[in-house]
Amino acid sequence: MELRKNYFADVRKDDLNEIGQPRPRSDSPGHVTGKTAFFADRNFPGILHLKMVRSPHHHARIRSIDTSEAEKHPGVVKILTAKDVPHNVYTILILIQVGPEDETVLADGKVRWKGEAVVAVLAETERAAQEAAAKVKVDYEVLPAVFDMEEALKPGAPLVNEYHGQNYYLYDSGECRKVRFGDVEAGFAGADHILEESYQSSPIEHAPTETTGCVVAPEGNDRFTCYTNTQAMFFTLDNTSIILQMPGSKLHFVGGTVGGGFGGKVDVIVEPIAILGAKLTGRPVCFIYSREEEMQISSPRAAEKVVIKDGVMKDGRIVARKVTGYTDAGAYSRHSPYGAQKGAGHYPGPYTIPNVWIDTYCVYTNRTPSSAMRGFGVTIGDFALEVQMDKLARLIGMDPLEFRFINAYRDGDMKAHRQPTEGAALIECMQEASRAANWPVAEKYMAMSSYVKGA
Amino acid sequence: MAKVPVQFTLNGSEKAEFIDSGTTLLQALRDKIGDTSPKGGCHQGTCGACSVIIDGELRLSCLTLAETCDGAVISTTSGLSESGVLHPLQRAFLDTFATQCGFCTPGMIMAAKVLLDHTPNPSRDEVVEALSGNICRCTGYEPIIQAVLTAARANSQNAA
Amino acid sequence: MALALQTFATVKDANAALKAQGTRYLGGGTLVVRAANEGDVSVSGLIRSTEPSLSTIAVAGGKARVGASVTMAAIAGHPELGTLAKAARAVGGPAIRNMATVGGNLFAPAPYGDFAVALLALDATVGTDGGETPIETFLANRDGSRAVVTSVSFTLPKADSFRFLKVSRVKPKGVSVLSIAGALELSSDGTVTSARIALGCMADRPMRARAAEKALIGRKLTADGIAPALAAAGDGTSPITDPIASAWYRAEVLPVHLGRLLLA
Amino acid sequence: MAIRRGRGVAAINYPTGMNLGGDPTQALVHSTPTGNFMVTLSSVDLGQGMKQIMAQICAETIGVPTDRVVVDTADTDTGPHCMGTFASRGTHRAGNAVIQAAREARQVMLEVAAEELEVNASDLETDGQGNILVKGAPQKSISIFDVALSAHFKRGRSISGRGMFLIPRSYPEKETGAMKPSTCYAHACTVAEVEVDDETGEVTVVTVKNVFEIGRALNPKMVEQQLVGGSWMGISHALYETTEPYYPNRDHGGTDFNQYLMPGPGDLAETEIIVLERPSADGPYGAKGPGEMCANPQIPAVANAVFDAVGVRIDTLPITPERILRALKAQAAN
Repeated sequence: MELRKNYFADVRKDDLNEIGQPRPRSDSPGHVTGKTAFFADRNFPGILHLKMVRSPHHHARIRSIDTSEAEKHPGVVKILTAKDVPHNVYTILILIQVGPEDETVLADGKVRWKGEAVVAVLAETERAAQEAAAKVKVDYEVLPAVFDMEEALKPGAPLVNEYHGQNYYLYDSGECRKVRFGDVEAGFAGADHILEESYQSSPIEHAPTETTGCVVAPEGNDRFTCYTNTQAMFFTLDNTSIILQMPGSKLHFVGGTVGGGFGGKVDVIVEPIAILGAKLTGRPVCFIYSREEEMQISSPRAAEKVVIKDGVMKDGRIVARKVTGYTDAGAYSRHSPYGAQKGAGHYPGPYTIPNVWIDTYCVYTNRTPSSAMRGFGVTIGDFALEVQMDKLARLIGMDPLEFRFINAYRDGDMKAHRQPTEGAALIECMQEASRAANWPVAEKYMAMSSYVKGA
Repeated sequence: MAKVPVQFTLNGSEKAEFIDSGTTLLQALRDKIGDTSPKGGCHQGTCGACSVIIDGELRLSCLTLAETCDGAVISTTSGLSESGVLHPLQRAFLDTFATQCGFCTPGMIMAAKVLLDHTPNPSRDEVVEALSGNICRCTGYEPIIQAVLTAARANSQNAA
Repeated sequence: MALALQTFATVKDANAALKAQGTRYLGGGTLVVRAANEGDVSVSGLIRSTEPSLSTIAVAGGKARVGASVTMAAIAGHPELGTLAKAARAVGGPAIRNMATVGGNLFAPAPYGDFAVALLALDATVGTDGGETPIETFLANRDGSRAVVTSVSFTLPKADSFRFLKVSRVKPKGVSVLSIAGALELSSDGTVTSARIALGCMADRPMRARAAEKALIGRKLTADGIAPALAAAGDGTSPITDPIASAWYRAEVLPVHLGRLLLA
Repeated sequence: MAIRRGRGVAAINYPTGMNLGGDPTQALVHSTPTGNFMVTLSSVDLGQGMKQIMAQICAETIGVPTDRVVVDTADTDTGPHCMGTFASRGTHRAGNAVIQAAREARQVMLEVAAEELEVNASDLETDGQGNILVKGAPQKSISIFDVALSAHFKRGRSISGRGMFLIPRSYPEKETGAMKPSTCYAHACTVAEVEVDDETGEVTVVTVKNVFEIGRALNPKMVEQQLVGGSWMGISHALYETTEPYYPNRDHGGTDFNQYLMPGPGDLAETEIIVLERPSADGPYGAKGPGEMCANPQIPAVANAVFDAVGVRIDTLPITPERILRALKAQAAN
């Protein structure tokens, strides 16, 4: 890695003692000696193992659940169903007033995705829990499922989530988050070329080497210590408090040393049910996702579809951009309504465009609920935007890098969401990339600056 | 359920345990003996975080039944540093900033140790091959490869 | 039923124990222990045998007998099995190769089982206490096979007559898009006189590419010479679709990779 | 068969922190009797190095070496609230809270030192090595060790401070979408060079040159870790990863690290990382959040390079050999 100190030297102090110094990491000696304590390295005598009975169907009504055989299985200590969960219908962003509550901790009457948790089995050994889970009988009436976002948005599509009443999230702005800036139709009308293209992704897993999980130990005083690899301690504690209808003062979360997160450990999934198990049995409980659960049950990055329509001039100026983004939330909201909205704030990308129209939708389908991941709401949008930029440049016969200089935002430029640009550095990144990659651009672009002229 | 006796040498000390038949070596090490340096990243044999050295060979402790290790000599990362002095591999992982979350690190170090035990001056390709059964999601592998090459150089300088 | 392991000194006793319901033979553990870890509760009894012959490699008179418990690493490192080293190294990473056995590889479902592909091209025989079975027959019937596999035997190929290729997305260790093994004999002028080609991932288990084999006889290993074989490579295949690749993709690139292997 | 080469570029920006704000983080700082400093948080270290960076920020602000600072984090019985480690917010939000807490603690420390040295606190400065000096008269000094002892056992002062950082929540206007997502953006530009096998559709990323502007590299080696790993993940997203390879069909989802594809150690592109620093107005020592955006620009850069190499556009992620081969066959058919 090279630090190029020549850029922005006038606005930076480089004489600090500790900041800017490559100090060794204080946690690394623990890592290389195997002494760092991850949550699963806590072991307690008499610990129970929690295994989940999951839906084999994408969408089904639950006619009945019979746990009688499983309860008799040797080693089984407790079996939990929806009725055992005090506040079974929840949504994690309720803490920041993003509702409605739309997800069940344990399925109640219906499953909406293949892999949804239905019954929790707590047993003396992992094997006993697995064996008992195989004995739980759930009678399902399979319902039609919808997997494609466009199908889901059509009238008459199977309704994925009754708590929403339609297969999209209803924002205060309506069926999508909107950004309106300038007059996009006028922009298209005056453009030399129009290019409308569609981009698509499929779900992506965080795949941390350490799977999601927690170990819960009763403290003996009606408090519970939960060793967890959550990415957000109080977010998890406060949601657990709601789900279990338990004062937060009864909950003690210990974490902060996590074997990779990448956004995959911000859902509140394992802790509430494990703490409930510990509360009802009085025993320590561990609930650790198997690798298969981490891959297919834990929330992935949402699949997205992004449609971009641009009006561009022969001289390289983009004069109008319309973006329609669709985020595949799967069966439940989790963080997806926020991610779709984040996309609306991000488009049209780091470019100054006078006429912008953005609609971002959060769509429900019968698949594993998606949630946050590194680059949440932006990563797939950037793929779409930057491939579109390449196509536009080629359309007008311009060098793709030079084309970006023409449109790059600079300090003071008004963004589509009506905030002036501050602290821009796109131009300088491109100038340095031009040098590093030996991709020459015209001298006038190398002379540009992100600073406001004359400021 | 009948318990099965198993005895082996772990990092130079004798261990004798009664375990449930069918217990994996990973479970025995972590839950019975208390050596939590091998990590359970997949229990499928696909991530390498549980790697240990058994009788000089790299093995996955998640797929090895403990009772098949009777009489074996087992090494784990927790036994690598002697009297608080880091092994050259551990030192190199620190110096090259080759750890991020640290979850894959003990397994990576085991895989690297077996390589250097047999091939003190490995090529880059040999390092890549040696680490190929171990997943890292944070680093992009390059710093880990550099750590192993650095340790090999340090070893050869010490030997010289 | 909790999982329990029983160890027997002889294959005979292990075979007797395998008659009990819910039992399965434990080789290197890469398939069986994994299944147990993942919650397959159908198996509660693991059976293994420590009979020494299971772990020996015997090479004599141009023939090899490899015990079923011999690991991929042992094959890859054996001085007289050098022609097979590439195929043995195609299995897993170093730790898996120290565990995965020849016997186990015969049961590995596609996209696994790359070494069995090599054995199929060598026309190996699979030994049990009941005798020797041609590998092709063995693979066809493996789902119902209960007897402990004790060995595989094959005629050692000449160094230049055996070729192996594994195509994977992830390097150096990834599971197969497909694998190809070829045992070819050429006359002094380079004409193919005999050919056995085995394919991995082109069905649920390793299979022979008989049409391609036939099309090679009497031809030379040139672009023109192998063209009929490449055209016939997909005959009779039903490639798997899995997270690695679709059946369509496997079928499309099979002739490409077969061509590269034959011309290499 | 032909191996065809191409290159592509992409440029991006990325907001720091929850993009509509409303995501507070608190920190507490106190000294021990011998002048070591404890930072108490509930922030989570995912492996990116939160603990180390908070120690360096506290050390810089107090004026002691980093090894005099201990970070105790993520115990809800002791650590004050943090919204969490996500949205590239850890360093920015928690760092600001630590600075505020450390400044308050530093002020008490200087006041105690001033009493000991019989000068005004405003006349004092720290040397970064653990000493407090009188400005312009450095021979008149006292060690922080002695100041802490004095505060604890002689003067009854708590050398401690509280920090809280909150960017107020912004609510988007319904019709126009006017909102204040972030004032602090990181930037990047990536050029990727690929080779495409036009008979199999296989892509090899030969080189990737990344330029990142991240505000301030608080610890350059740790920044490098994150950027190198992020660049790898970006390439991985571009070419390999998905839990649903046949989306929207739900079949054949991978369940292990063999089936869930990511580049192995034998697939690494020659990777170059260049860092620019334009300090942000509201970041701790100018830092922005580089953790997420560093994995974004490689994806379109690789996509554009594939087009440059073989002339087909793959607008669906991941850009698999199969998608490329299908497109090449369609191209040939036309």
